[in-house]
Amino acid sequence: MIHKFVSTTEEAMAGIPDGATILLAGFGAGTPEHLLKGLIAQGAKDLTLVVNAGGRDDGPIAELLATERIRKIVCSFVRPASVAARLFTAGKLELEIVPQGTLAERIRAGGAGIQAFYTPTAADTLLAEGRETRVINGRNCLLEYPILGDVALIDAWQADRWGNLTHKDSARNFNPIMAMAAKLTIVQTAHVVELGDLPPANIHTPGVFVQRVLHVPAQ
Amino acid sequence: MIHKFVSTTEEAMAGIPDGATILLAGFGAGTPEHLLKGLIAQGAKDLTLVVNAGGRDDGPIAELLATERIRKIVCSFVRPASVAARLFTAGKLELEIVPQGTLAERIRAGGAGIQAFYTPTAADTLLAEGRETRVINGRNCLLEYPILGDVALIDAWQADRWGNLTHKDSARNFNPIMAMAAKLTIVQTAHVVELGDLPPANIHTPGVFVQRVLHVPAQ
Amino acid sequence: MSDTPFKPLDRNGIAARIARDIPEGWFVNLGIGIPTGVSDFVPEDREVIFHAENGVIGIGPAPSPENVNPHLVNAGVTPITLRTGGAFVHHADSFAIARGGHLDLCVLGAFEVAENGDIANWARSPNEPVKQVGGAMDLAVGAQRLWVAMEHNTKGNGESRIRRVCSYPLTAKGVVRRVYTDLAVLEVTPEGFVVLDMIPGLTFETLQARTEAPLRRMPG
Amino acid sequence: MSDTPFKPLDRNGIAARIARDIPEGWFVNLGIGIPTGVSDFVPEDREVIFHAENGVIGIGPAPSPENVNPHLVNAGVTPITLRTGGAFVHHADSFAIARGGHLDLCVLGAFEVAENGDIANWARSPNEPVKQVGGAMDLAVGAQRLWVAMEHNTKGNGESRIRRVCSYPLTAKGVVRRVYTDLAVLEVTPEGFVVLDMIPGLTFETLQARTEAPLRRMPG
Repeated sequence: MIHKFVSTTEEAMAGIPDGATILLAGFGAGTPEHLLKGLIAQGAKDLTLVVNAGGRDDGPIAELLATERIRKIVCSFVRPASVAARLFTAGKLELEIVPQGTLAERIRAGGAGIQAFYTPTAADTLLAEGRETRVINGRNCLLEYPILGDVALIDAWQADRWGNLTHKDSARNFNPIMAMAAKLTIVQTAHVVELGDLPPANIHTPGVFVQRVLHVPAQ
Repeated sequence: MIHKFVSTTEEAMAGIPDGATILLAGFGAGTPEHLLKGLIAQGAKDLTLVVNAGGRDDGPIAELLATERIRKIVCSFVRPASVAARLFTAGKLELEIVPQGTLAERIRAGGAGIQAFYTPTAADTLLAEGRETRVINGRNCLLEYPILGDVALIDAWQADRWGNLTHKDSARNFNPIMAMAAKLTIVQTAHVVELGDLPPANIHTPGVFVQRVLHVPAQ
Repeated sequence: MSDTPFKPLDRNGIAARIARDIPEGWFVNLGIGIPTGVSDFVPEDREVIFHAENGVIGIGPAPSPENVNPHLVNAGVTPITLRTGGAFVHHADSFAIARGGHLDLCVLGAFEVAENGDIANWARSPNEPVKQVGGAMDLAVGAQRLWVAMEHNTKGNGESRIRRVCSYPLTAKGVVRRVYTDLAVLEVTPEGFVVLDMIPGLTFETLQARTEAPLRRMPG
Repeated sequence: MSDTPFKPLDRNGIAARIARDIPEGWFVNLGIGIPTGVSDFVPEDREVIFHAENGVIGIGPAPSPENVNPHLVNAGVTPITLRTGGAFVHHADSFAIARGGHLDLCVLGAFEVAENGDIANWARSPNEPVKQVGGAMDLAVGAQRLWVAMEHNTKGNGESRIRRVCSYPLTAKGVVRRVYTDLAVLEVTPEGFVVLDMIPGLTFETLQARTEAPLRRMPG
C-alpha cells in the first residue's frame, strides 16, 4: 500500500541536506508554518530559499533567516525593514529578485520539464542587465531558466494516503506548482481524508507530486 | 450583467472569418461536436485547424476536412487511412506534426503569454531538422513557439453565465488550455447552472477565458 | 486667463474617477495603493470582475472583522471576500491570466510615467540595496490596458511625475495607456500626453505649468 | 553447447514479465500495444498508479460493456475506469507530469532500440508522407526510466530489432534503459546491451545469433 503519511515533524524533515534548495509556498495564506519551524529545528544550513516574499521582521521566515543558515533567497520582494534586508546589507545573504509572475512561471517550468523560456516581463528593466534577451514578434523578451527544489514545503487543507491534496481558498497560491518542482515534497495538512474521499475532478495537487504528508490540525 | 450565453448555433459561430486559426479540443471524449458541425455550416474557409488527432475517416472532423476549407492542420498525428492523409498526399492540405506534449505546452504558452520555450522533446529527431536547438544543462533542446487561436471550440459539462466551466472526467483534456489560448472561445455545455453553483475551488476553466456559451444538452 | 480656485482630488477622488471609466464586464487587476480603492466606487449593479495575483478571480467587498477568513487574502495580503461566481486558481495560472493578455485592465500606482508610456513604480534608485518588484512588471507588460493612478506632483518639492523621460528605474517600457492624477486624466498617444479631463477650475495652462512633459489638448 | 527447445513469449507473456519488475508505488505510463497489457498483470494488492497522456492519473481495470463511461478513455481512446484515489488533470498538466520527470517508468513499444539507448518507434522511413508521433517523444525524454516492450525480431525476415544503430527515424536519443522482448530482458549500459534474463531453454549464443548488436552476459 502506498502510504505517504509520516507521524512526526522529525520524520517529515529527515534527510534535508546542507546546501539544499528549499521551495517555500505561501502568500499571506497557505504558508506551511509548522514545517518551517521543523526546518529551523532540523538544522540544515547553507540553504537557498525560494519564496515569494523575503519576509518581515516577525514570523517563522524571519526566525529562519535569523539563524543565518540561509545563504541565498530567491523572491519577488524584500521589505527594506526586514531581517532579510539587514542580512543582505551586511553581506550575509545573497538575494535574487524575480518578478512574481516570472517566479511562478520558472517554478512551473521546473516542474514541467521546460528547460528555458522567453518572457517580455522585466526585459527592459534593471533586472535584465547583462542577461540574454531576444526580440520575438517585435517584443523584447528575457530568457528565464526553471527553478527546481531539492525540497518543497507545502500547506494543504486535505490530504489522502496517496498524497492527493486540496488547498483552501487563496491558500492555494504557490502550493501546487512548488509541489511539482521539488524532488522531495513535504506537506502539512489540516485534514486527513480516506482515499477516494476527494472527488477525482477536484484534486488541486495530485499525489504524484507529493512524497511525505504530516497531519497538523488547524489551531 | 455579464451574460455569455447565446441562444442559437448561428449566434455562437457568428463572425468567424476566412483564414482564422481554430483550436479544436477533444481527445476521444470532450470534442465539441455540435460546434464543429456549426463550423461546417458557418462556411469560413482557408482555416488552420489545431487539434490533437488529424482524424479518421468518419465523424465531424472528417466531414469538415472533406469540405476542403481547411488549409492546414497542426496536430500530433494523422492516421494513414484518413481524409487528412489523402488530402495531404493530394497536395490539398498542409500538415504540421507536433509531439502531443509539445502541442499542449505550445497552446498553454499561447494562453500564458510565454513567447517561446526550450524543450528536449523531439530535439534529436527528424522534426528538429532545420530548426533552432540549444544545449541546456547538457541536454539538446528545441525552441518552440506558442500557438494562439482566433477561435477555440470547447466542450464543457457545466457552465454559468460568467462562462465558468467544469469538464467531465477525461473530457477535460485540451479544453481548459485551448480556452486560454484563443481570442474568441466558444463553448458548448451539457448543463447550465446558476452563478454560484460551481464551487469556486473547483472551476476547471474560469470564465475569463470564455466569450460565448451555447447550451447543447447531452443526447 | 487666470485660474479659478481648484481643489485637487484626494486619493479616493482619483479612485472614484477611475471607477467611472470601467465598463461592465471588464476583468481588472488593481495594484496596491490608490488603485485598490477603485473597486469601492464601482456600483454593485455594474459587474466588473477583479483579479488578484495570488489566484483570486472575483474579489468581493472587504469582510466585517468577525467574518475574516484567514485563507482568503488579496495581493496586498489583506482579508477579502469572494464574490458569487468567483474562482480560485494557483499562482502560475493566475499569472497566466495576467501575462497572457486576459486582463482588460490593470491599474497600478507609480512614481513616474513618461510620454512614451514608460512606467517607473518599483525603485527610486538603481542603487537601492533591496528591491521590491512583486508582480508589477508582469502586470505592466501583460494587461490589455495599463492605467496609472498617482498624484500629479511629488509631495516634497512638487516635481512633476508626468515626465518626458522617467528618471527612476523602469518597471516596463511603453505600456501606459492612461494616467489618472489628482489634477487630470491624460492619455498616452504616439504624439505624447493628451489631456482627456481636468478637475473643475483648473486651466490647461496651469496644468502644463505643473507638468514636465508637454501636454496637448483633446483634438476638436 | 546446443539449445534445448525454447518457446518465445507471446505478447501477454512479455507484458507479464514486465509487470513482475514494477514495484509497488511506482507511477507508470504504458504506451499503446504490448505495454497497455502490463497493468493486467500487476496484482491488485500491489499499488501501482497508471497515467494516461490525456490527463488520467490512476487508470483502473477495463469497464464491463454496460458500464462504459463515454467521458473516460485512455490515450488509446479505449474506455477505462478510474481507480479509487485517481485524479483528472488537463492536457498540459498531464504532460507536465510526463515531461517533468514525474513518471517512475514509461513502457513503450518500438520498431528498434540501439545499444546507446536510442529508440525508433514512430516512422518506418523519413519519407513517410504522414507522421504519427502522438506523445511518444515527450514520454521518451521525460520519464525517469524508459523500458521498451517488443518482439526481438521482425515478423517477416526475422531481422533483429536490437541494433548497433537504429535504421528508422529516432523517437529520442539515448533514453532506453531496458528492453523486454519475447526472448530476453536486456539492460542498456554504457558498455552496450547486457542480458539480464532469458526465456527457459534459450542459450546466450542463440540469443546473440538472433541479435545484431553485441550482447554481454551479466557480470558475475
